[in-house]
Amino acid sequence: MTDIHAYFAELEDIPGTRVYTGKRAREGYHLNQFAMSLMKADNRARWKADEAAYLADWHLTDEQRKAVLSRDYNRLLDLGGNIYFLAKMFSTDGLSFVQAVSTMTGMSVEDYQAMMVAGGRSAVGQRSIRANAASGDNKGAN
Amino acid sequence: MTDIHAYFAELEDIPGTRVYTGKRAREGYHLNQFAMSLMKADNRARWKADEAAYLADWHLTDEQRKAVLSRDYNRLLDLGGNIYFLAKMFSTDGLSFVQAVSTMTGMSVEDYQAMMVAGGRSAVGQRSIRANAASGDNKGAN
Amino acid sequence: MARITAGVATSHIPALGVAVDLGKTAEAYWAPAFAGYEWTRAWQAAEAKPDVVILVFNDHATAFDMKLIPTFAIGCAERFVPADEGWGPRPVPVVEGHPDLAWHIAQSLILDEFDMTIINDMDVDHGLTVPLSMNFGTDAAFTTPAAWPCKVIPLAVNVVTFPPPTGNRCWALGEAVARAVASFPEDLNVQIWGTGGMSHQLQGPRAGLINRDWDNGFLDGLIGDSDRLRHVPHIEYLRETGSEGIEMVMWLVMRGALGRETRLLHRHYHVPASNTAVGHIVLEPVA
Amino acid sequence: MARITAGVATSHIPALGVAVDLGKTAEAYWAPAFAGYEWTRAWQAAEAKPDVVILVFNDHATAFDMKLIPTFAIGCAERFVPADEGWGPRPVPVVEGHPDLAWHIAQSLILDEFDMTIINDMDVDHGLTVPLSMNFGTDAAFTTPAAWPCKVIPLAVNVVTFPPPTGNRCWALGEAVARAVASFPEDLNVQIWGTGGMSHQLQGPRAGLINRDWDNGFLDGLIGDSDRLRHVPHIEYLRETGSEGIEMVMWLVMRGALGRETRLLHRHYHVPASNTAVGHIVLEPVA
Ligand SMILES: [Fe+3]
Ligand SMILES: [Fe+3]
Repeated sequence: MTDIHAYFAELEDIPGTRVYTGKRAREGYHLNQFAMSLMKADNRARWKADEAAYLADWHLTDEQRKAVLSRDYNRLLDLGGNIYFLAKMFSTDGLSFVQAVSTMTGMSVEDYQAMMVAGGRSAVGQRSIRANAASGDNKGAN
Repeated sequence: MTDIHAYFAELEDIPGTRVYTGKRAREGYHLNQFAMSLMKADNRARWKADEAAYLADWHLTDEQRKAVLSRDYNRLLDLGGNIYFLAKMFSTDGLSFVQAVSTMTGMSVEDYQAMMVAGGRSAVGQRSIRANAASGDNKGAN
Repeated sequence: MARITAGVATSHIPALGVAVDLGKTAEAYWAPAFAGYEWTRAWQAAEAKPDVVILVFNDHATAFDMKLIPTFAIGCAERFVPADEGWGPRPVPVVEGHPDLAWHIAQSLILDEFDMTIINDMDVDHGLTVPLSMNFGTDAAFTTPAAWPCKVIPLAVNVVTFPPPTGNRCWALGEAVARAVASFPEDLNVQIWGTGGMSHQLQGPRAGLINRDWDNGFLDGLIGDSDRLRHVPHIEYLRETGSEGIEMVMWLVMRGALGRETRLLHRHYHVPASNTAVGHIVLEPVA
Repeated sequence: MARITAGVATSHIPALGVAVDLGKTAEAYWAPAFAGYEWTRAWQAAEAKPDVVILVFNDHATAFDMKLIPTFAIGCAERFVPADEGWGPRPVPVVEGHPDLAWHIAQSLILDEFDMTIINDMDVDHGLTVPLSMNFGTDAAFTTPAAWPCKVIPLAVNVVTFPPPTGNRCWALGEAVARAVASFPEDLNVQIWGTGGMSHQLQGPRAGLINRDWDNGFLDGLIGDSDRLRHVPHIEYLRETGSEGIEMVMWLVMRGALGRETRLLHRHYHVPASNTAVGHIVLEPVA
């Protein structure tokens, strides 16, 4: 069978990517459950009225709370957020997936959309942090 | 692999026993979900205040409704009830498992308890409806 | 006897559903994505006419939150209501189940040593309803029909929390589904659909990744008698097609159910739809 | 490295929990049932001292209703609260989980092609708390300790809606759990418990069935290097030990996790407790 340690080590070797492993799911449990609560219209209304007050009901870490309030999605991924759960947040803000996702890439929405129309981001140089380091190619590392 | 048709046919061959198959689970879905609702104190209070009114909220068949109101547990097993769900009903009535179970055997609680202390019901003649029929032994058939 | 007559795979991109629901399928941006489904819609309506579709999909934090994560869950309910994913449910028909066949498959799979979760109540998200929109209806505007033309058995696979089931396990599940269908006594025309994919990454600095070559190689691998896709490790999907490209393991359930060899009926690939590559293939089993 | 040091099996009869909670364990009716656990309690406290127990049990329409029926579910939460089964929760400590090991096992099992449901929030019923009451505590009155002396990973098996997993699948799950534990880097003393059974039927005219010979043959079969129990079909449990005797398939998860051969440390059998035969065995793996 698969060596579980090797399996999870490899998942951390992809540039610019946070695979939603059990470790992240644990860290992000309350964060994702908070986001899920925004599926209900009543909760969305309370959230929009006073975000900080709404968050007080949820066991988030201070870092998670700060990243939620500032809509720092890359940071939220680092802190255990999963994109399908975080989507409840940016949908409530009226953002599409393209708009929200582009904020994580450091590109403007327009540039990101132009990249997609041109065929998307190439996998070249984006497959492995280790391989990039070995070849001296740092593009997209981490 | 197991022949599924033979597997389920055999489950129907045990005297005095209703195995909780998918078929029964479908038939008893709302019945069992109704019983489950009695896990909550508020629901128990409403149920005790007016059983028929409480049942009106649940999609039971007329036969199920009648068997619930008359506490006919063998009939409820025939109509898709599962004993762990039905237990919410008899617990709400203040009956123990021994008391409720004895009502299904046609024995008094005292006789049933005496049987258990004496070592319980023997499996002899209780294993197979078909085998009993073949041997002319009808004891406990069906 | 019930029999699996065809396999369909398709992306289940939510934006495609939105384009259908807002009547935008003919717009320049969307038209090429939808064009590739015209053959399929005509074939479904005129020729294929399934009685039941076993629809392999994943829930996207809709019916399941983080309290409970089933690896394989099969929907045995009478009906499944399109979910409110946060902006109201899609204006599409309720999905009618086939509880007789669904329970039969669930029970067969458990006897066949698959550790299924049985679901009797579930709202279904875009992962399930968008493929229905792409396959059914006959007019050029992709108008949603008043009712779906067949019953649907949802088969939900966890591809969100790692690890998802292995490709081998998905393929084996498909094989077991085919055995289960074959032992159902009623005469039913059953299709199996795999959904999700192709290349896409919705998160992080690498978002927007698309790998046209890999995706097309994957489509190639579904055709004929090769089983090489069965052994593709998760890490390869992630590196080559993006973190959400892992959804393609669900296509292997479909492929496994078609047996030793498949024949290609139709194929379509387009980039982009929103963040994603659109892939679609229609296969039939070679007896 | 974590290692499985012992296997314990025991009935999880709710009435035994009630006897503990009401201080009736010394009454004439109950004393012989409890007597057989005295050896185990002394051994657990003085010698065995597990860090973690993987506790295989079934939910009895408590945490799960008919909406969702997982075949195998593993509890990965920080803690599990004793459930209110309709007459208030048992007055026993909260059950502390071991999320690190639980997630590790869950993920290993999925990679090993078991289709686990991961649970992050679950109240636990008598199926889980009664075995804790029977194993832990040191005084003759079976007083419940202020806290359970170890962490617990609940592993819930569906044995209510047919079909449950096959005996072979349960045994194989145990083997896979052992592999998963062996690959956990921390040094932990882990036990695995199988619960439920023995003979009992709680429903219908045949209720009250007890089969002392079959039960004792089953206990015999757990000892040594035989794997004959692996292949006992469901129908045999039902015919011979009553409709609820099927719970014994959960003991096979424990047996499978102990490897090729076991050695008997302790054994106990008593009839009746309420409607049920009480069975209990303590085994260790033979390296
Ligand atoms: Fe998806
Ligand atoms: Fe039990």
